[in-house]
Amino acid sequence: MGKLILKRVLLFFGLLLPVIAFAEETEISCVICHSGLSGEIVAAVDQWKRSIHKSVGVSCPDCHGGNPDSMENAMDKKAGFRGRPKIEDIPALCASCHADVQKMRQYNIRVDQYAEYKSSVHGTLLLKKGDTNVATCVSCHGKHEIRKKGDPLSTVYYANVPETCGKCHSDKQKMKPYGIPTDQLDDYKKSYHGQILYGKIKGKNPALAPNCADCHGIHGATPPGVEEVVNVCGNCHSKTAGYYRESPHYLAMQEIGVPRCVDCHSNHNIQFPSVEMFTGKGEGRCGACHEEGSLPLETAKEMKELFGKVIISVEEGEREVKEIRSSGRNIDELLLDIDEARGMVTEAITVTHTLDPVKVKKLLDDSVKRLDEISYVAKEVRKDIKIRHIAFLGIITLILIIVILLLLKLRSLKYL
Amino acid sequence: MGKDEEIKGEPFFPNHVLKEIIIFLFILGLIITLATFIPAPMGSKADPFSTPEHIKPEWYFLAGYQLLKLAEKLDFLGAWAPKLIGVLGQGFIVAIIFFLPFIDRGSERYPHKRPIVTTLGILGVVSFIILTVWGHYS
Amino acid sequence: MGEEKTDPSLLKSTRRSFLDILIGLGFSVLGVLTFYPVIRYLWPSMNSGGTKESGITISLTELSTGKSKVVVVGGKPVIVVRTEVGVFALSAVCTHLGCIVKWDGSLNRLICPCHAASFDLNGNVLGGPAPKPLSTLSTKVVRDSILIGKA
Amino acid sequence: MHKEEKELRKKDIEKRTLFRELFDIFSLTGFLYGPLDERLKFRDALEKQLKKTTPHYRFFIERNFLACLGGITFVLFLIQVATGVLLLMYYRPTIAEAYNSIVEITNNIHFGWLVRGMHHWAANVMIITVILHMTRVFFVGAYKPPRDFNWLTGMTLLLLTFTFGFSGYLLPWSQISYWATTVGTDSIGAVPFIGETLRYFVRGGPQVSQLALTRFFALHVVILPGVALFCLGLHFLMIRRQGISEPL
Repeated sequence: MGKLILKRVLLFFGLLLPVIAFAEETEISCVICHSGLSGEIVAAVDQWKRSIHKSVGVSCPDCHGGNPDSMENAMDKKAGFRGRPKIEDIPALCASCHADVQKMRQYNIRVDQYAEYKSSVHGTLLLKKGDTNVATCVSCHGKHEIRKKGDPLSTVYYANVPETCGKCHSDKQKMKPYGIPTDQLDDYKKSYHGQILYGKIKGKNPALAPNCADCHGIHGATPPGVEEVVNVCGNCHSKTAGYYRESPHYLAMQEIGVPRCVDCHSNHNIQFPSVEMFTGKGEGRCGACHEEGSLPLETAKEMKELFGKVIISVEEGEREVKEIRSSGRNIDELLLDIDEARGMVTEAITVTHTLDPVKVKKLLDDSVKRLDEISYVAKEVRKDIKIRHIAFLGIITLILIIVILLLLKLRSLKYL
Repeated sequence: MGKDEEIKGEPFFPNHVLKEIIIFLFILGLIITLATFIPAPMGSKADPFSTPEHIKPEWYFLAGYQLLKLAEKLDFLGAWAPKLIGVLGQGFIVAIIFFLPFIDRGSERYPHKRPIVTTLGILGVVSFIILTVWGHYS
Repeated sequence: MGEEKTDPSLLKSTRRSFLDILIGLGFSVLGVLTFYPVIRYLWPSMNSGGTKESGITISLTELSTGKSKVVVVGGKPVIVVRTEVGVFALSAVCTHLGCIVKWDGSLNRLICPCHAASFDLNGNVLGGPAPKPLSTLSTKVVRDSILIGKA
Repeated sequence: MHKEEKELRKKDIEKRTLFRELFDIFSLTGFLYGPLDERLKFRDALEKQLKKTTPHYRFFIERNFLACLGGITFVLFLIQVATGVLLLMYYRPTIAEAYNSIVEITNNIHFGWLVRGMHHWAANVMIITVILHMTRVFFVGAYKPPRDFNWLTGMTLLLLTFTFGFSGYLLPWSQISYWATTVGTDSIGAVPFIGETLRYFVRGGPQVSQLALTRFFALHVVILPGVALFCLGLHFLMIRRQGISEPL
């Protein structure tokens, strides 16, 4: 409250004695003159006040040029006043600071964004073909309200990235000249990755889910190349990528270009893989490429059967173990065993990328063996519970009989 | 002598002892039933570096626990007030019950002939039950 | 003392004693039913008695020539002695009163510290109060390890 | 009649041979009917005790089952002693092993679940009965002189029961027991002047750790039972000397 009054007083004096006001807050000198023009600049200043730039002292003239210290030539083009920067100038303007190692060192942030941007599709279109329709720095980071990427309100916060990219890439009008689809954002939101990012999958960390930038790159935004798909997915799914490279699929991919990861799992709308993929003719199913009755499809059917059985027995094992909890027993060890068995199944799922049923079967057999042990223990405990209940009935009956006898005795004493 | 006893009461042995044995068997049956069908809780091993949520004491300390929580409303008296009043207040209540025979010195035994003590007792029992239930559900 | 004379009291007493017998019987059964779980509870379970393995392997480097080592085989202490002649393994429990015997390299004997019973490396009693020889275990040196009690 | 009986006994003793007498001393009946009783007068003392009467209660319940609450509590105490000793056979009071030993008792030891379950439930029921017992004594005014000092031993026993519960709760060293004890001992710190010191003393350190477990174990298994037995003795002795209070 007091501060506000102080500010108003200063503003009042500022009108009379601009020099005093400049000493207090430089921003004010731009605002004083511009506030009368329209609301736009006030809004821009408000936005800027919330930005990271304000807190590190980057102010209006740093981007817009000009000299706010002198009333006369504040907006003199000769003195370097830029006004609204041209779109094609923006990357270089930002880079004037952000590519400067000396300046960026104190903030401990990288300086290669401009170089990466220049190599990107966005960058080449803008800088080489002069296409001002493409994304520049401000398209993603905002104009005045630029926030740190760790700030949840930032447009480049990991959870906001899909919407930020989608702002342009879902716009049919904007994408028309390039002939690329506009349904990526919707697809991504439906995908398993998207579901994790938006916190809809329990037990998965949203911060670890890939957003657009994780596959397409951040500043060097470029569509992943054919060979690179495995590399891109393999960045996180390294084990799966390794198994894939062992498989006949990889040889085929090198020769004829398919199947890549996205051919079976799709690209933006990635769903959690299921054993259903082994059968059927739809997109992403084995039958989409392989003919009915061919050896690969028979192998796929065999694998599906293997998995179907084991997945059921894992669920059964878990149910059995939870059932015996009523015995008051500590079942941590058994649950750990179940987790291990389930881990083996998960491992087996990645091993299916080798297309080698022998390797898959070996893992699944181990898993089944572990599950059998668990279910043996569960059975023993269930038997034990049954015995407990029978023994309980016996002893309670005995106690009741004795109580009745004692009551009879008590009566005989009373009426003696 | 025999007539005298009948008027005074019943013999400790065997009558009273028999009753005690019957009650004992009853209690034994009850405890075996409870132990068979509601096993003692197991929980997970203590981890001094992670406090579980909704930590609560055993049910018979819930009333005291709830009183401590209620005493937190007294923080307008200062930061020292809630805990001190909560703990000392309970100590005071226990001390009063402890030394009850020396506070309530009247020789009258009928509950309805000593209304103050009886009312206080009923209030005490009721508030113990309410606080316990409240502590359980809060 | 004078019950024979009056019939009703006799009847009463027999009825009562029958009840007493039933009650006694009930309590005896209850007692047995209490006793059984207690004994089962107290009886040491199988897995708390140590390993059931009948043989172990130790490394040759753990045992230089002329030295001895007491190891546990199948839950019982066993003394392993390495001499120039070879490696010997014997029960380390003295047959006299159950102390653990020691290897005395200078005398070439196993000596019990409690009552000075002495044994040779084949377990035979050489002196002292021991009534029986020490039992021996088979030993075998495979490369750099000693197999004890493994056939 | 009395004199005649004594005469008979005297004659009986005279008939005995030395060997028979020695044999009888070691027999079970020696205590109540044999030569030991002749010297120690167990039987007379016991009969005197057993012949004492308990009053008929008309208040609350005609058949005076409410008067049994104290007896039930004692019986529960005996159950606790028996099952507690059994648990002691397998319990290991270290922070590394305590929880594992409890798991072993419930999972692997025959009837371990029953012993632990009974100990757990008898403790809870005992708290209920001890409170009910106190409430009954309160409302029928049985705490009035001359039984005022017995109320003191009774209240001590009630507090002991609560301390039993509190100390026993820590012993399984599970999450809930650890944190309940941390919170519980923390409120000791609110006592003025000596609070912090007292809390440090009770916990055996700044935090609940091994020393606290050892302390609570010793308290639960040795110290409290000893004190409780002493108080129980006093409690019963006073009841015997003063008789159960007359019913209203």
